[in-house]
Amino acid sequence: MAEQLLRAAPELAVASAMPARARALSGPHGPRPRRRFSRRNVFIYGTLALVAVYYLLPLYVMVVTSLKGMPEIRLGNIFSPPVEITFEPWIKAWSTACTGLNCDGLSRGFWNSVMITVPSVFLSISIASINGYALANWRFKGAEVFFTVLVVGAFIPYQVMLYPVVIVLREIGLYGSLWGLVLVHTIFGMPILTLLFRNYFASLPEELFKAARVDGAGFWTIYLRIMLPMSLPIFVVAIILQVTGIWNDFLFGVVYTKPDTYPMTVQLNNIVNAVQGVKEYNVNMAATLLTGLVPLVIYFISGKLFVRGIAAGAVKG
Amino acid sequence: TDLEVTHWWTSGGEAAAVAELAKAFDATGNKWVDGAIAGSGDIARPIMIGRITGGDPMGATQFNHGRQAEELVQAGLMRDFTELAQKEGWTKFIHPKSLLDGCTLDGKIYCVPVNIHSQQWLWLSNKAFADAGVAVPKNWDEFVAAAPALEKAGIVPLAIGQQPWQTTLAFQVILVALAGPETFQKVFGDKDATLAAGAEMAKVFAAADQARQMSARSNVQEWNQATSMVINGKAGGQIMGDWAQGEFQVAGQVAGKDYTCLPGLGVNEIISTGGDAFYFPKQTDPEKAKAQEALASVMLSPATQVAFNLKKGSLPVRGDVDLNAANDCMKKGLEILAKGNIIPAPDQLMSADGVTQINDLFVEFFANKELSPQDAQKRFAEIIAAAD
Amino acid sequence: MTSVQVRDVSLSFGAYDVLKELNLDVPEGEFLVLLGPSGCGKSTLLNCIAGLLDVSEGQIFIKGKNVTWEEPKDRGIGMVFQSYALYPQMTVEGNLSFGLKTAGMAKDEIARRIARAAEILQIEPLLQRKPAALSGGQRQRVAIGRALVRDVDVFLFDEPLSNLDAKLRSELRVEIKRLHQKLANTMIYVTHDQIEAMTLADRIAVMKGGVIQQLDAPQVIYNKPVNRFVAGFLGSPGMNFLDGEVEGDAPTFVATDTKIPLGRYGFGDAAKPGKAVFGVRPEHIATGDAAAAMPFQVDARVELVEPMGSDTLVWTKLGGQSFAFRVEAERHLASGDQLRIGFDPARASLFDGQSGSRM
Amino acid sequence: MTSVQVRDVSLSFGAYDVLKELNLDVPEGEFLVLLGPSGCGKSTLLNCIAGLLDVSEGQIFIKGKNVTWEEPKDRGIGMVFQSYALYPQMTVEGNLSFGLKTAGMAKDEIARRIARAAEILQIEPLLQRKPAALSGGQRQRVAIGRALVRDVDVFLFDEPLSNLDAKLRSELRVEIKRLHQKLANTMIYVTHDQIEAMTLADRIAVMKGGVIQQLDAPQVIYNKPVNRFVAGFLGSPGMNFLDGEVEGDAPTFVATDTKIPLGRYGFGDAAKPGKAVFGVRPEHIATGDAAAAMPFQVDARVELVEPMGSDTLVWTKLGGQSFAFRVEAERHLASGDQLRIGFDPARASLFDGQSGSRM
Amino acid sequence: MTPTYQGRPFSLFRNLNAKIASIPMILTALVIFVGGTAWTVFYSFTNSKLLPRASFVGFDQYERLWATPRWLVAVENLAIYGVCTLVFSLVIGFVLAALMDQKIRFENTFRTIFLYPFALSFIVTGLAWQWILNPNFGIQQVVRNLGWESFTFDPLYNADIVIYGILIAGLWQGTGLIMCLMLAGLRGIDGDIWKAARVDGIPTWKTYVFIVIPMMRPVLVTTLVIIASGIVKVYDLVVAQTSGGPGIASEVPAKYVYNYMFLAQNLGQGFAASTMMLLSVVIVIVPWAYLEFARRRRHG
Ligand SMILES: Nc1ncnc2c1ncn2[C@@H]1O[C@H](COP(=O)(O)OP(=O)(O)OP(=O)(O)O)[C@@H](O)[C@H]1O
Ligand SMILES: Nc1ncnc2c1ncn2[C@@H]1O[C@H](COP(=O)(O)OP(=O)(O)OP(=O)(O)O)[C@@H](O)[C@H]1O
Ligand SMILES: [Mg+2]
Ligand SMILES: [Mg+2]
Repeated sequence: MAEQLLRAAPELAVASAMPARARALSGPHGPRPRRRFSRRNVFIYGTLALVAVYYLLPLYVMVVTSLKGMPEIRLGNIFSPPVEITFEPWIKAWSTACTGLNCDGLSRGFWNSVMITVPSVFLSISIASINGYALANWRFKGAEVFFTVLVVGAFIPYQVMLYPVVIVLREIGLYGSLWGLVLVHTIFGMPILTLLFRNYFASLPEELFKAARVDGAGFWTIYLRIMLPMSLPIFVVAIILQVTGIWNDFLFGVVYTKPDTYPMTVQLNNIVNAVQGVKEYNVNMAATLLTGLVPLVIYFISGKLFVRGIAAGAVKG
Repeated sequence: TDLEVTHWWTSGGEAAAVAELAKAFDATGNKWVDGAIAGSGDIARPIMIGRITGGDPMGATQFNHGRQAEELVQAGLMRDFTELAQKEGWTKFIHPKSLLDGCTLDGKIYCVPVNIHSQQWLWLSNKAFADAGVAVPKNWDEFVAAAPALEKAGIVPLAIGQQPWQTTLAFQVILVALAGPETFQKVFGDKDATLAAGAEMAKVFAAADQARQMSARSNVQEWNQATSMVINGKAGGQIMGDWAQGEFQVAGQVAGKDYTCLPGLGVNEIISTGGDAFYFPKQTDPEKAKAQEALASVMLSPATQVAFNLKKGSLPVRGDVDLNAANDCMKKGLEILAKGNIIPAPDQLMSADGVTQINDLFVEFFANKELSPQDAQKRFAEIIAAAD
Repeated sequence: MTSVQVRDVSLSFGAYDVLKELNLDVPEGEFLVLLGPSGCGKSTLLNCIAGLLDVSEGQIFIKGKNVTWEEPKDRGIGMVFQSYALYPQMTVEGNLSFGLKTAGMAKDEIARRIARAAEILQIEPLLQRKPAALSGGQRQRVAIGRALVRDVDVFLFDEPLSNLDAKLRSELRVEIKRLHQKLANTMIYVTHDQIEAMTLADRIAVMKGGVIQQLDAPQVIYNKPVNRFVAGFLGSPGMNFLDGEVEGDAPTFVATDTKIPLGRYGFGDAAKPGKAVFGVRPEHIATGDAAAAMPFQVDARVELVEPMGSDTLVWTKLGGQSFAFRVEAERHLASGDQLRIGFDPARASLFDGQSGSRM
Repeated sequence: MTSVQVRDVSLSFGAYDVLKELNLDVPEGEFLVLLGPSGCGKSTLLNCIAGLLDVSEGQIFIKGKNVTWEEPKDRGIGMVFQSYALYPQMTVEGNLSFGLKTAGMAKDEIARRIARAAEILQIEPLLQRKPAALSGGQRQRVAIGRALVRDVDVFLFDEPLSNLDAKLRSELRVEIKRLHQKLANTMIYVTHDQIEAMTLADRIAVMKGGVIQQLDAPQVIYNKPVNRFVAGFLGSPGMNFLDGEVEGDAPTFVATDTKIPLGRYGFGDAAKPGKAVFGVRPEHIATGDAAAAMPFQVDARVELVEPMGSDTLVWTKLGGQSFAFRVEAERHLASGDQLRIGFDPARASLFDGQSGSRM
Repeated sequence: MTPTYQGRPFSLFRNLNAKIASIPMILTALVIFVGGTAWTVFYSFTNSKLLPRASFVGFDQYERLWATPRWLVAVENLAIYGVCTLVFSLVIGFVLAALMDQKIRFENTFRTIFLYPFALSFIVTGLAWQWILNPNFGIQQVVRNLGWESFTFDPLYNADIVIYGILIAGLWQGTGLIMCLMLAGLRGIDGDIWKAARVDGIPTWKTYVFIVIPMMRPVLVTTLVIIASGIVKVYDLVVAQTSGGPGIASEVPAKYVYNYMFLAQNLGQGFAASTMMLLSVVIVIVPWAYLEFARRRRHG
C-alpha cells in the first residue's frame, strides 16, 4: 500500500528516497503531505475533464459519424460508435462528391485553398508586421489616427464591405483574379494583425532599435535584420490566426473568385448544402473534418508557441 | 468556346439535369464550364451580381426570372436576345406565354426560361389517415376537419419545415387556393391594398392560422425532413412544390396508393408557372457572344427540354413536347397546365424587396403564435400598399 | 528564546538542490540579515520560512511551534517583497485591511490596528491613495504596514530596498532600523547589498550556493571572514587579495618580490607552508606619517586615482598584483606619484590557497 | 575645441517639457557625466545628442558641425545602453560588424577594426558567442566595442552599469576609466549613481527637471554645491542639513539652541539674515581629540549607530534635527553615549531658506 | 526667429521610409474603411435596389428599418447573444485559464482540446452543433433512449431559446482563444502578488476576484476587442445552424444586412441597417479609444 502511494506521488517518492538522517526529526517534517485525491484536485481535474468533454463531443460525433454507413446513421444514435467502420465517406468527400457537374469532391478545392492561403497569409502578415513595426518604432504624426480607424474597422461586418470592395477591385482591375482575393484577405486581416504586431514590437526593448539606428541601419534594415529574427512567437500567432481565418473563409472566396479557383470551403458548402435530396451526413462530416484538417494540424504543431506569442503580443497594451 | 455557367443546382437530380444541358451544349462544339454554388439563391446571387458589376461576368447565369434581374438589365449589363427569339420563334412554342413575359422588359427579351415549377400541392400520407381512422381528405376543408383525429393518434397534421421560404410557400398556396386566382392577381399584380385588407383575404389568414396550429408540433428544419414525416406517416400532410415528389419516389412510394396529391389544395386546381431562367451577361469577346447564342437555342430545343425536365422533375416550357414518362401527379399538373389554369409566380409580379418583406411576415406569422391573423393581415396590406 | 528555527532544511527544484541541510536559529528580537550573491538561495530560504515553498526535507519552528506544514497565514509571519506586491487597485487602507477583513476581524478592531500602523509608519495622510500615487518609500512603508497590522512575531523582508535609488535607500534603511528598535520583533532580512547588511544586522548570515558560509555579528564577519568568499563579498571597495605562498618555519607570506612576515602577528600555528592568499582591506592601509608607524611598510607607485567624494581610492601594484587603498579626499595624488604605505598584518587575513578558508 | 555643443535645446512630449533651453559645451576628450534623479531628462538629452529624438527647439553641434537634423549614424557618435541592446540573434562578431556592413565597408577593413576593438576590450575569445552566453561584464564590453569599431568622436553611455551588481560595477567602472585614458575620446556618461559620477568624471553636470543645476569638476560639486538639491544629491551618507535662520550683523546661524557663528569663515557678505539651511558633510565632522581642534564644537548624544564595515555612521541630534557623522570602524559607540564633536564651518555650505541656492 | 530652425528639413520627409511603408495601412484605412463606410452611409439615404443609385429618399430607409419586426428581432437577438457571449466567454475563459494556471498536469493536452474548435470554420461549427442539437438524432433522442421519455432539449427548434442554441456553438468555438488570452495574462502577473495574498491569508478565489482580475486590465481590453468584433459580425454561425429560423427567431443584424442587399435586392435598406450597426460600434468604440489614448499620453 505504502509503495503504491509512493509510486503514485513522485514528489513524495523523491523525498523519502533520501537516506534517513542521523538526527531523527519528530513531528511534521519534509514537504506538506498531499493527498492525490484532495478535494481541490478532484475539483480542478473534474471541471477540466467535464469541459473537455463538452469541447470534444462535436469532434467525436463528427469522427464517429464520418466512419459510419448511411443506414447505420438512420438507425443508431449519433453517439454510438460505428458498428462497421467504413472509409467510404472520406473517399467520397475527398474525391467523388459532386458539385453540379464537377465530381471531384474536395480535392480540387484543396489545392485552390492552398494557392489562396499561402500568398494571402504571406502578404497579409508581411504588411501587417511592417505596419506594426512602423507604428511601434517610427511614430509619425497621424499614424495613431489611421491605426484607430483600422481598429474600428475590425468591427465592420464583412457583408457591408462586399460592395465597396467590388468597386475598388473593379477600378484597379484585380476583380476575379487570385491577387484580388489575396488583397481582400490582406485588407481584412490587417486590423487585428496590426494590433498584435504593434503591441509586440512595442514590448521589445526600445534600446535595441536605438542601437541599430546609431549603427546606421535604416527602416528596412532594422526591420529585416533586427526585428524579424526576434519575432518568432508573434509570427506563429499571426500565421495561426491567418491560416485559420483564410482557410476557413467562405464569403470572400466565393464572391471574389471564379469556379475553377474556388477554395475548399466553397466545395464544402456545396457538399453539405445540397438542399434537395437525401443528406449524406457521413460524407458531410468527413468533408467537414477534411476541411478543418489543415488548421488543426497547424494548431497541434505549434500550440505552445501560440500561447507564448499571445502572451507577448496581447498582454502589453 | 468555353462558357462558364453559374447556377445553384447541386443536388443529385438537379445535377443530372444540368448535365443534360451541358451535354447538349458541348455537342455544339462549345464547352460548358460548370460554376455550381450550392445553397440556393441567397448565397449564389451576391456572387453573380458581384461578378457582373465587378466587370468579370460569367457566360450565363441562372436567375429566377421575373424582376430579380430587372436592374441589371436596365443598367445594360445583360444581353438582349430579341433577335434570336424572333428568328427561332420563341413566342410560338413557349407555353404558357407568361413565362416569356417574365423575361421581357420594354419589349425586349433578356432571358431563357428552362422549366416550370409549380408550388400549389398538398401531399398527404394515406397511412397516417388510416392510422387515425379517417378517410383521406379530398380538399383543404376536409383536411382541416380531420386534423383533431390525427392529433389524437399522435400524428402531426401538417408538417412544415422551419426555413422561411417554406412558410411563405404554404401561405401563398393557401391564398391562391382559397381566394382564387383573380384575387391573387389583383393583390400581387395590381398591388390592390383594399382587397388585401378585405374579407376575402381575412378568410385566407384564418386558414393560415389553422395551418400554423396544425403544424405547431412539426419540429423539423428542412423541407425534405418534413416530407419524410409524411412518408413515414408521422405527419398527415405537407404543402410543398412538385419537387417533393422526388422524395416519395426515392422512398419507393406510389402515388394514389401510398400518398395522395391535391393540386391547389383540392379547392382551386391551379398551378403557378414559376421556374428557372438563364440570363446572359454582356460579353466583350465575340466568340463568347456566339457561344451564348448557341447555349440559348440549345436550352430551348425540344430534345434538351425533355431530357432536362425528366431529370429535374419539372414541366417543360414548350407546349409541343410530349412527356409519357410522367407519373400520376405530374400528369395532373400537365392537365391543369393544358387547361390554362395558371397564374404567374409572385416573383414575376413583385420586386424582390416586396417578396422578401412578405416572406418575413409569414415566417414571423408561423413562428410567433402571438401575432393574430388580423394584425398579420393589416401588415400584409401595408406591404402591398408600399410595394412596387 | 529562539523565534525562528530552521532545522536540516533541504530544498530542490527537480534535480537542482537550492538549499542543502541548512540550519539556522534566530533568537527573539534579533535582526538577522541573509546576505549573498544572486541565486544563492536567500529568497528560497525566506519562502520556506514563510511557508510559500514546501521544504523537501527538514523542519521549521516558529516560536517553538513546528510550522513545517502550516499555511503561511498561520505562522505568525509578515512578509515584505522586493516589488512590494501592493494590490494596485485598492487604496492604502484597502491594502492594509484586506487580510484582516478576510480573516473576519471586527470593523473597529481593524480600524484601530490600521490607525496604529499608520501612525508608526507615518502614512496617515496616504490612507486613501492608490499605490500608483505613492513614491517608492511610501510604498515600502505600506508594504511593511501590511505585515504590521497583522501583529506578527516575525517580519520577513526580501530585498525590500533594491528597487530604489541610493538616496531613498539609505533613508529607508534608517527607518527600518528605527522600526526594529521600536517594535523589537524578530526580523529576517534578505539583501545582496552589503551596506544594508552591515548597518542593519544584529547578525549576518552569508550564504553561497545554498549553504550558510558564516553566521556572526557584522564586525566579526567584516574583520574575521571565515573564508575568501566572505572576505571578498563584504567591503566596498573590496579587500585586496595577494596570491602567494607561505614559506619557512617563522612563516612569511611571499608574493614575487614582496615578503610579509607573519610569525609575530597571530598567524603563528595556523599558517602552514603552501599556497595562500593574503587579504587586507583598503581602509586598513596607512600612508605618509601613519604608515611609518605600521609594522609592515612598502613603497608604492600610484596607478589610478578614484575620487569618491568623501574619500579617494588609490590603485597601485603590490607583488605585481592590483592593490587599492583609501586616502582622505583632501589628499591630492596623481598617477605616477610615489609614496610609502604600510599596514598591520594583525588586521589582515590569510586564506588557504586551495580551500580558501581562513588560516 | 568643443566636441559637443548643445545650444538652447528644448524638448517636450506633448504639453510636458522635458528639457528647457538647455546649454552644454563639452570640450574634446572630456569625460562628462550627466547626473540626476530618475526622470530628470538625462536619457532624453543623450538621445537628442545622438539624434534619436528630434529636438523641439535649439541646435546641436558635434565637432563644430550643426547636426541638429542629421541621422544618428552621420553624427560620429557611438552609444552604449543600460541593457546593452546587443542584437540577441547575432554573434559578438555580428554585433560588432553590423554597423560597418550596413555602411558598406570593405570586408578586410571590417575585420581589421573588429580585431583592434576586440584586442582593446579583451574579447577575442568571445567573438563567436551569442550575447546570451556572455556575462554582464562581457556584454558591456561588446556594447562598447560596437561603438569602438565605428571610430566615433563621441561616446554616449546611458547608465551602462546600472543593471550590474555592486562588485562587477566597481570593476567595470575602473575599466571604463582606463579605456577613456587610452582612447582620449569625448565621453558623455549618464548615471544616477554618484560614486560612478565622482570617480569617472572630468566634469559633472547635475540635472533636475530638465535643467542643469551645476556643471563643474567633481570636487567642486561635492564641496561647493550651488544649491541644496545638488548638495543633497551627492554624498552617501548625505549631507546633514540644519534648518534655521541667519541672524545679526556678524552673521550667526541659529537652529533652536545651536548657534554657529559664520562671520569669520568666508560667509561674511553673502550670509543675509533670514531663513537658511546649514549643510555639513558627515565626513567633515571630527570627534574626540580632533574635535577639540575645530573652530566649532558641540556636545552630542549618540542616537543610532550604523556600522558600515569600513567605518561607522553615528546619528545624533543637533538643534533638534537629525545629524550624522562618520567615525572609524574601530570606535565602539552605543546609543546614549555622550561625546564632543566639532567641524570647521569653512568647509560647510549655507543655503538660502527659500530658493535653496548657495549663499 | 529663423536661425533656430536653420536647416530644419521639410517635416514630410522625416521618417520617409516609415511613411512609405505605412501606405498600405493608410490606404486601407482611408479607402476601404473610411471610404467604404462613407459610401455605405451615402447610399443608405437612397432607394437603391439591386444596383447603387443616387436617388435620395431621406430617412425613409431608416424609418422602414425601425418599423420592421425582423430588424427588431435581429437587434434583440444580437443584444442577447452579445451580452451572453461577452459574459460567458469571459467567465468561462477566465475560469478555465485559472484552472489551467494551477500547475496542473496535461496542461498541453487540455489547452489543445479547448483551443481546437477555433481552428474550425463557423460553417463546420454550425453544422456539428446543428446535428448534436437535433431532437431526432442528437442529445434529446439519446437521453430519451436512456429511458427519460419526456426529456426535451431542442433549442434550435424552439423560437424562444434558439439564440441560446447558437450561443452554445459560438462559445464552443470561441472560448478556447479567450482562455489562451487570459492564461497569457495570468502568467504575466507578478508572482509576489500571489505570495503576498497567501501570507495575508486571502483565499484563492478572493485573490482572483479582488486582486488578479483588476490587474489584468490590458488583457481584458484586448480580449474585449476580439470578442466584441466577433459578436458584431456573427453571421455564418446562424446561417449554418438555423438560417435564422425557426421563423425569424434567430435573425441577426449582419444577416439582415446581407439578405436585404442580395436577397431582397434593396441595397438602400441593407445600407441603412449596416449604418445602424456601424453607428452602434462607433458609439461604443470611439469613447473607449479616446480614453485609452488620452490615458496613455498622460502617463507618457
Ligand atoms: N521555481 C523554480 N524552479 C527552478 N529553479 C528555481 C526556482 N526558483 C528559484 N530557482 C533557482 O534557485 C536558485 C535560488 O533562487 P533564489 O531566488 O532563492 O535566489 P536569491 O538568492 O534570492 O537570488 P536573488 O538575489 O537574485 O534574488 C536560483 O539558482 C534559481 O535559479
Ligand atoms: N516618449 C515619451 N513620452 C512622454 N514622456 C516621456 C517620454 N519619454 C520620456 N518621457 C518623460 O520625460 C522625462 C524624462 O525622461 P528621461 O528618460 O530622460 O529620464 P532619465 O533622467 O533618463 O531617468 P532615468 O534615470 O529613470 O533613466 C520623464 O518624466 C519621462 O516620464
Ligand atoms: Mg531573491
Ligand atoms: Mg534614463
